[in-house]
Amino acid sequence: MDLFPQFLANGLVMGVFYALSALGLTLIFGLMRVVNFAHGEFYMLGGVSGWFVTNYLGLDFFSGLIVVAAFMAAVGWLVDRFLIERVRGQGEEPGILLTIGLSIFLVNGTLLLVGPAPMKVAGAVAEGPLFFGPIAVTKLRLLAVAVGIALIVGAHLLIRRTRLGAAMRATFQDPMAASLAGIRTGHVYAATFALGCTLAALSGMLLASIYSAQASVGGLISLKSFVVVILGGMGSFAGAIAGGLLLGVAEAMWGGYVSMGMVDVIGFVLVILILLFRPQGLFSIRTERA
Amino acid sequence: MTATTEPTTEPTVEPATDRQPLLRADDLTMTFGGITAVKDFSFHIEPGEIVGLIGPNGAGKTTCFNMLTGFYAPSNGRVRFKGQDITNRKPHAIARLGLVRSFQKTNVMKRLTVFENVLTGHYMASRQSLLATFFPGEAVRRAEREARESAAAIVETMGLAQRMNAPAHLLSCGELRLLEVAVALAAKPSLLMLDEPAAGLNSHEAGTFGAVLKTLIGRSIDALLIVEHNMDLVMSVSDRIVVLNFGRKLAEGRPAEIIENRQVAEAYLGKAAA
Amino acid sequence: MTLERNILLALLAGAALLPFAVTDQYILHLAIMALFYAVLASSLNLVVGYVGEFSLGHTAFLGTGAYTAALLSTQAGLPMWVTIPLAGLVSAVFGFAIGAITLRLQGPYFVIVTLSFAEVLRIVANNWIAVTNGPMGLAGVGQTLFGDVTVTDKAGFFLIVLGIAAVALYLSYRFVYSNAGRAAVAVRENRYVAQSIGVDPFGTAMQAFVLGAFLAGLAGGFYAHYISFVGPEVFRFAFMATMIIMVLLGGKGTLIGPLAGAVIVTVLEEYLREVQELRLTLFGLIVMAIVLFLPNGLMGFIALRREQQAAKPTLNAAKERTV
Amino acid sequence: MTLLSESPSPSAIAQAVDAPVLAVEGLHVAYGSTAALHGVSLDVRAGETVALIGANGAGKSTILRAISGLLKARSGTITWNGKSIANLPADRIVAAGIAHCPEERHVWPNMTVQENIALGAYLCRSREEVQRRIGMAFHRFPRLRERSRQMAGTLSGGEQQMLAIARALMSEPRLLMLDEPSLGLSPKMADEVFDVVRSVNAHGVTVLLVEQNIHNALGVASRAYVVKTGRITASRPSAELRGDPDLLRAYLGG
Amino acid sequence: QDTVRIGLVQPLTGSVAYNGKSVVEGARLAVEEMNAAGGVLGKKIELIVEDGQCTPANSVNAVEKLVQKDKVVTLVGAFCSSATAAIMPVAQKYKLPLITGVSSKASLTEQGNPYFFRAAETDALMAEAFAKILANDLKLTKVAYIGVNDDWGRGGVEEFSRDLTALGVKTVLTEYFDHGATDFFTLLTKLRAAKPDGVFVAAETQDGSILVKQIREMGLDTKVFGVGSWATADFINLTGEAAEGIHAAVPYASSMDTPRNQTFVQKYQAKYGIKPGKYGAAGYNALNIAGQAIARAGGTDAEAIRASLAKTSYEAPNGVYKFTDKGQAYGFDAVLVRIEKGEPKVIASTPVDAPH
Ligand SMILES: Nc1ncnc2c1ncn2[C@@H]1O[C@H](COP(=O)(O)OP(=O)(O)OP(=O)(O)O)[C@@H](O)[C@H]1O
Ligand SMILES: Nc1ncnc2c1ncn2[C@@H]1O[C@H](COP(=O)(O)OP(=O)(O)OP(=O)(O)O)[C@@H](O)[C@H]1O
Ligand SMILES: [Mg+2]
Ligand SMILES: [Mg+2]
Repeated sequence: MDLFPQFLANGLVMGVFYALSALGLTLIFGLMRVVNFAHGEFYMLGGVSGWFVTNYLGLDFFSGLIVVAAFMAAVGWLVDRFLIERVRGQGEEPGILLTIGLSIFLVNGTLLLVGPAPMKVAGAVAEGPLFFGPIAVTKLRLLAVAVGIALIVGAHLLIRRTRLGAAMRATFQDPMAASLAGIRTGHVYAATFALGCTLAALSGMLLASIYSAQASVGGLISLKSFVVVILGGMGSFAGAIAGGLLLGVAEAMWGGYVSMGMVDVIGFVLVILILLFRPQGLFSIRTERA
Repeated sequence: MTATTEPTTEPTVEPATDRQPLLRADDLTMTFGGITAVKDFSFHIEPGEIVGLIGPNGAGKTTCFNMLTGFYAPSNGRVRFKGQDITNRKPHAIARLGLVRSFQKTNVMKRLTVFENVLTGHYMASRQSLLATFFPGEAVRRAEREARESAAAIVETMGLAQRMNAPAHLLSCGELRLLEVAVALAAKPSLLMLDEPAAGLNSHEAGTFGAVLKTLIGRSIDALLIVEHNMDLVMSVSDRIVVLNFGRKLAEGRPAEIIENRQVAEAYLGKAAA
Repeated sequence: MTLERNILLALLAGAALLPFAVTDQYILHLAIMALFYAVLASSLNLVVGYVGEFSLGHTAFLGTGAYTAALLSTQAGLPMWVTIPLAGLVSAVFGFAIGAITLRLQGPYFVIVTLSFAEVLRIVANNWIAVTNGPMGLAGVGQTLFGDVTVTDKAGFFLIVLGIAAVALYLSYRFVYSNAGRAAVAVRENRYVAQSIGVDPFGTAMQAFVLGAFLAGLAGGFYAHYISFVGPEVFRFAFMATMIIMVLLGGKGTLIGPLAGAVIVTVLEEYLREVQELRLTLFGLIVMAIVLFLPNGLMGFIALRREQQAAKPTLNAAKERTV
Repeated sequence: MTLLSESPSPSAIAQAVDAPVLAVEGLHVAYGSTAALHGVSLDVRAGETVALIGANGAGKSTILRAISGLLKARSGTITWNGKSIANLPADRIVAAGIAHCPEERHVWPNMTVQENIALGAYLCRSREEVQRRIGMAFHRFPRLRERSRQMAGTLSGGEQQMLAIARALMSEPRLLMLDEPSLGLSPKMADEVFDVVRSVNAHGVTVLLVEQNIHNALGVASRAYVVKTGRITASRPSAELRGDPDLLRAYLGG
Repeated sequence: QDTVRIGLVQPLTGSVAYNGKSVVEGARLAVEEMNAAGGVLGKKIELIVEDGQCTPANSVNAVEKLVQKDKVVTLVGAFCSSATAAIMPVAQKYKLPLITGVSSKASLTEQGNPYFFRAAETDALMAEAFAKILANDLKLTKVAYIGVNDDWGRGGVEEFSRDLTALGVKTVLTEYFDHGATDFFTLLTKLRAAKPDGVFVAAETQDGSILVKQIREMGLDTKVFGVGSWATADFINLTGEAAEGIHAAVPYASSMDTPRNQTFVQKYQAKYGIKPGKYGAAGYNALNIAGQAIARAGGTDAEAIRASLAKTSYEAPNGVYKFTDKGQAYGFDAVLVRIEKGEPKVIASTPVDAPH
C-alpha cells in the first residue's frame, strides 16, 4: 500500500494544528515583538479551562469555547495592563524574563490547582475514523482544521484589512507616531495581547479535545510555535500557515520515511537551514536601511 | 529632464598632476527592484579637498554614500580609494582603510556617555591582538591613555565639552548630530564623509560648525565629502560641488559656478536662487 | 572599573577561605552549585551583555562540555585536569561553528536559531546511542584530578570550581575592559556606527561568543565530574531559564551582576524548598516581581541609586533657581 | 506650487487674530530626573503662525511634546480653546484638533507610503473623506504619489520628511505643530513645504513652528518666541528680528 | 530527634510529576498506616518529600538537603533512572540506604552499590514473566513495538522483543517516540502498513492513553498490549471506549484479588478518591519496606538498616518482596490484565523470579 497520501494528510492536518497553536504567538511575538515564553501556558490554560467548563459547568463544547475565549481575553488584557505594560519600551530582555516568570507561575499554579494528571476534554463531535479512499482522519480533526483555517484567515483579515489592524501595526512600529495619529496605543497593546492570548487558548481547547489537556504541555507548544513563527517570518499570518504546513509535512515525511525518534529535530533543522539562506524568514521583507 | 555634465566646469577641477585621486568612483549604479536610485555616477576627490554633494530629495546622495562605504553593493560601477579597489568590500574593512562616514538618520550609541562614544570611536587606533587583550602590556596601556586624551580633545573641538559625561540619550537632536561627527573624527579618517551633519543646527550654529570643518582639513583629515541641504554651509566650506539629480550627475564645479547654474537652480535651489 | 575589579578580588579571596570555615556539606554543596552557575551566568553574560544578542542556546555549550568531559573520563579514563580544559576547548569549537551561522542573524531570529541548535544537540544526544548512550546517559564519570589524586570531598570540588570561576572572571574582565570589549558594546548599541568606525561586527561578536562558549564548556566539564552523571537534559531549556534569570536578575552587561544573580537564585531555589508544593509557583512570582521592581537587575538598581545620589544636589540647585 | 492659488485673503487672517486659542502657563517638564523646561509661558492666537527659535537643546521640541501630550507636565497649565489639555493622553489631544509632526520623522517603516498617509486620518471615520484627504496629500507632495507603494522605511531622508508632514496634515487639525519641517529637505522642497504651511494657515489653521532655518522661520511666522535653556527669553515680531541680525545672533548663540 | 525521618525524592513538577505524585500518595498512606500502628522504634515516622524534577542535578540537590539538613536515615527515590543513577553515588558516599520503587533500568543494580535496593520489577523480569503468556494466549505471530524514547521505554521494547522473538514471534516494526508527543498518526500509518497482529507499547498514562485512542481513531483493530501505568482508573478514563480489550502487563493492578490488596485499595480510595495504580503501590511498598527494615534494625544506624533491608521479606498487596544480593527485588506477583467495561480484569498472574 502506498503510504504517501496518508503521510501527506497527516502532515497537512498537523501543519494546520501547528499554525493554529502558533497563531497567538504570531500576534504577540511576531507583531508586538514580545518574546512570549508564556504562550504555551496560555495554550495550556485554554485546554485546562476547557476541561473545567465542559466537565464541571456541564457546558457543551462550543458554549465552552466561548466562555474560555472570554475568560482568556480578560486574562490577556490584565496580563498586559499590569505586567507587560510596565516593561514596554525597555528592550527585549525584561519581557523575556517576565514571561519566563509568568510561565513558571502559570504551570506550577495550575499544577497546584488541578494536579498533574492529563484531563479529558469532551470533543464537539464523535471520534470514530472517517475514510477517504485510503486516507483515515477523524471528524474531530476535520473540524479542528476548519476552525483553524477560519481563525487564521480571520486574523489575517483583521490585521490587513481593518482599522484596528492598521492601528496595531502602526503602534508596534512606532508607538509615539501612533499616539500622535490619535491611536490609543495602550488599548491597542492590551487588545492585541488579549487577542493573542485568546487565540492561544482557543487552539489549546480545540486540540485538547483531540489529545488531552495537561498542565505541563506548554513548553513543547512554545518551542514548536516559535519555530513556526520564525519560519513564516515574524508577524505574517500567511507565513505562519506556510511555516506550520512546512513543519507538519516535513515531520510527517521524516517520521514516515526515516525515523520517528528524531522527528522533533526536523523543525529546528528547517529553521537553521532557512535562516541560513533567508535571514528574514520565508515571508517577510527587510525595510531597514543605513 | 536629462542630466548632463557641465563640460565647462570640468577643466577647472581636473587634477593638475597625474597623481591618483584619493577616491574615485566610476559609473556607480544602484537599483532597488524597479527603482534606479543612482545611475552611472562618476566622481573623484583629491587630497586636501572639501567636496559638497548636493541634490534634490531622493536624488541618490545617501545611496551613493552607502555604496562608497560598503553598506550597499552597487549594481554596477567601481570605487577606488587610495589606489585600491574597494567595491564590494565590507563596511568595516573600508573604514579601516581610512574612509569613515556619518549617517543621515542619527546613529549614536545611546546608552554610552558622550565621552565613551568618542572613545569607542578610537577602535582602530587601539586594536590589539587577542593575546594582548587577555594579557595586556605597556603598549596596550599607552594606547589606551592616548585614546582617552584624544577623545577628550575631540569632544572639546566639537563643542560638546559640557556634555562630556552625559549619556547620549539625554542629548537633543542637534547635539546628537555633532556627536556623530565627533565619533567619526575619532576614527582618524583620511577621507571623512558627512551626511547632512548640520541638519538640526540653527543658522548660527551651522556657521560655527562650518568653520570647525575647515580647520580639520590637513590637520585631522585629508579630505571631506559633505552632503548638506544648508546652502550657506555647503557654499562656504566646499572647494568643489557635485550635484546629483534623479541619480545622475547634473553639474559639477566651484560653488560660485553652481550657484549660477540654471539647471541646478531649477531642480534644487528653487526660489532661493532667485 | 577598578571598583568592580577590587570587589571581585575581595570576593574571590573570601570564597577561597570558605571550605576551611564551613564544614556543613550541604552549604558547601550549595556554594559549589552557586559558583558553577556563576561561571555559566558569566559566560552567558558575555553573549547577552556584550554581543547584545539574546542567546537561548547557551545550553549547547554547557552540554557539549559536559558530554566531552564525561566521554573522555568514561571512555579514556582521563583525569579532570585534562578533561575540563578540553571540554572548554571543544565547546569553543562548537561555539565557533554555531556562531558562524547564528551571528549573521539578529533579534528574534538569533534568539530562536540559537535555541534550535541547543535542541538539535539535545535530540542528537538523546538518539545517538552509540556515543552518548542516549536517554540512559553517561553514568559513573570519574573524579580523578590528576595522577592518582581523586577528589572525594566537597571542599576539593569547591576549590576546583572556584579556580574555574577565577579564570572565567579574569578572562571576562580583561575582555570587557579592553578595546575589543568596547567594540562589542559598539556592535550591541549600534551596528551601523560600529561598522563605520572599523569594527567588524561579525568578528567581534564571534570573539565574545566563542569566549562565552569556552567558559560554558568549562562549567559543563566540571558539572559532569561533580554530578558524575550526564544525560541529554543538560541541553534542556530549564538550565537556560535558570541562566537567564541569573544574568538578568543580577544585571547584564556587568561582571558582578551574573555572579550575584547566580548566588541569589541558587540560595532562593533551595530556600523555597520550605514551602514545598508552592515552591515553583512562588519562584515564578518572585521572578516577575524582580522584573517589575528591578528592571535593570540588581546592578542596574545599584547604579541607579548611585546616580540619584550624585544627581540630587544639582536637582535641588535647579529647583532653587526656578522658585 | 499650485496651492498658491488658495492664497490668503488678508481680511480672513485679521478676523481670526484675536483671543489666544492656545495658552501655556508656567510649564515645567522633566525627562526622568532631569528638568528640561523651567516655567514656560506662551500663547498663540487663532489663525496665527508662531515660531519657536533657539539654540540646540534649548527645549523647543520639549515644548511641542508637552503640548501634544507626549510628555507629562510637572506643573503648569496648557489650555486649548479655553479647555485644559494638560496631561490628557496624546490621542485625546489629537482628537481635540492638535496635530504634531515630530522631530526625526517617525514614519512607520514597515508600512507603505499610502498606509502611512491614510493612518494620519485615523480618527476620521468616513472612508470618502479619508480618500479625499489622501488625494490632497498626494497633490501637495507629488513625489509621494510616485512612491505610494514603497515601504516608508526605504524612502530617502527628505522623502520621509515629506511623508511625516503629509501625515500630520491628514488629521486636518485646528492647530498644526511642526518640529523642524525643513530638516533634510532641499531648499526648493523647503520652500514648497512653507508654501503649504502658508496655505494651510490661510485656511484658518493655527501654526506653531520650530524651525532652525531662521530665514524660513521668520518668513512664515508673524511672531517668534526665543527659547533658551528651558525658558522663554523673548517674544518678538518676525519683522523686528529679521531687521536685527545682531539681536538674532545673541538669541541663537546658545 | 523525636521522629524517624525518611527522605523521598520524586518529580513533583515537570511532565512526569503526574506519576511522581502517585508515588508520594502511596508513600504517605504507608507512613500513615505505620504511624497508626505505633510507628517504628517507638517514634513516629516523618516523611520528608523533595522535588527532584527527574533531573540529575536537582535530585542531587534534593538528596544533599535531605541528608545534610533533615538528617534522614533512609532515602527513597528518584523516579527516572537517570536521576536515580545520579543520586546513587551520593547515597553511597553518605552511607545511607537508598530504595527505589520505580527506576527500572537494569544496570542500576549492577553497579555494586551496596546501599541501593530496587523494590521494582525490571523490564527483563517482566518480559521473562509474560512473554510466554502473550505469545501463547494471545496467539501472536507478528508484533510491532512502540516505546517512549527513554531508558525505560527502550528497555521495555528491547526485553520484550527479545523474549518474544525467542518464542518465534516476528518483529514487523520498532519505533520510539519522544515523551510528550501528542500526534501518532504518522507512526500509526506505518503500523497499519506493517499489518501486525499485536502491538506492544511501552508508555505511561499520558502518552499511552493518547496513543491507544489514536490507534482506534485510525481504524486499526490489532491487539494492543503493553507495559506502563495502564491498569489505572486515570488511564481508562482518558482513553475511554478505546481502552476496551487492551492488555497490560503490570506489577500491580487494583483488581488483584488478595485480601491484603483489597484493604490497600479500600484505604487508598478512601484517602484519595481514586483506585491506586502501579505508582501508588510502588510508593506504598517502598515506604513499608523501609519502615519495616528500620524496625528490624532496632535503631537508625545506617549500616544496620542496610543489613536488615537485605533480609527483607515484605508482604505487599501484590505478593512478597525479597531482595537479591545485588538489591534487586523478586518474589512479588505481576499480572496481565485486560480492560473490560472500564475495569482492569486480571487474566494471568505470575511471580517475578530472581534474575539469573
Ligand atoms: N531599499 C530601497 N528600496 C526602494 N527604493 C529605495 C531604497 N533605498 C532608497 N530608495 C530610493 O532611492 C532614492 C534615493 O534615495 P537616497 O536616500 O539616496 O536619496 P538622497 O539623495 O539621500 O535624498 P535626501 O536628500 O532626501 O536624503 C529615493 O527615491 C529612495 O526612495
Ligand atoms: N528623551 C530625552 N531624555 C532625556 N533628556 C532629553 C530628552 N530629549 C531631550 N532631552 C533634554 O532636554 C533638553 C531640551 O531638548 P529639546 O529636544 O527640547 O531641545 P531642542 O531645543 O529641540 O534642540 P534641537 O534644536 O537640538 O532639537 C536638552 O537639554 C536635552 O538634553
Ligand atoms: Mg539622504
Ligand atoms: Mg528639537
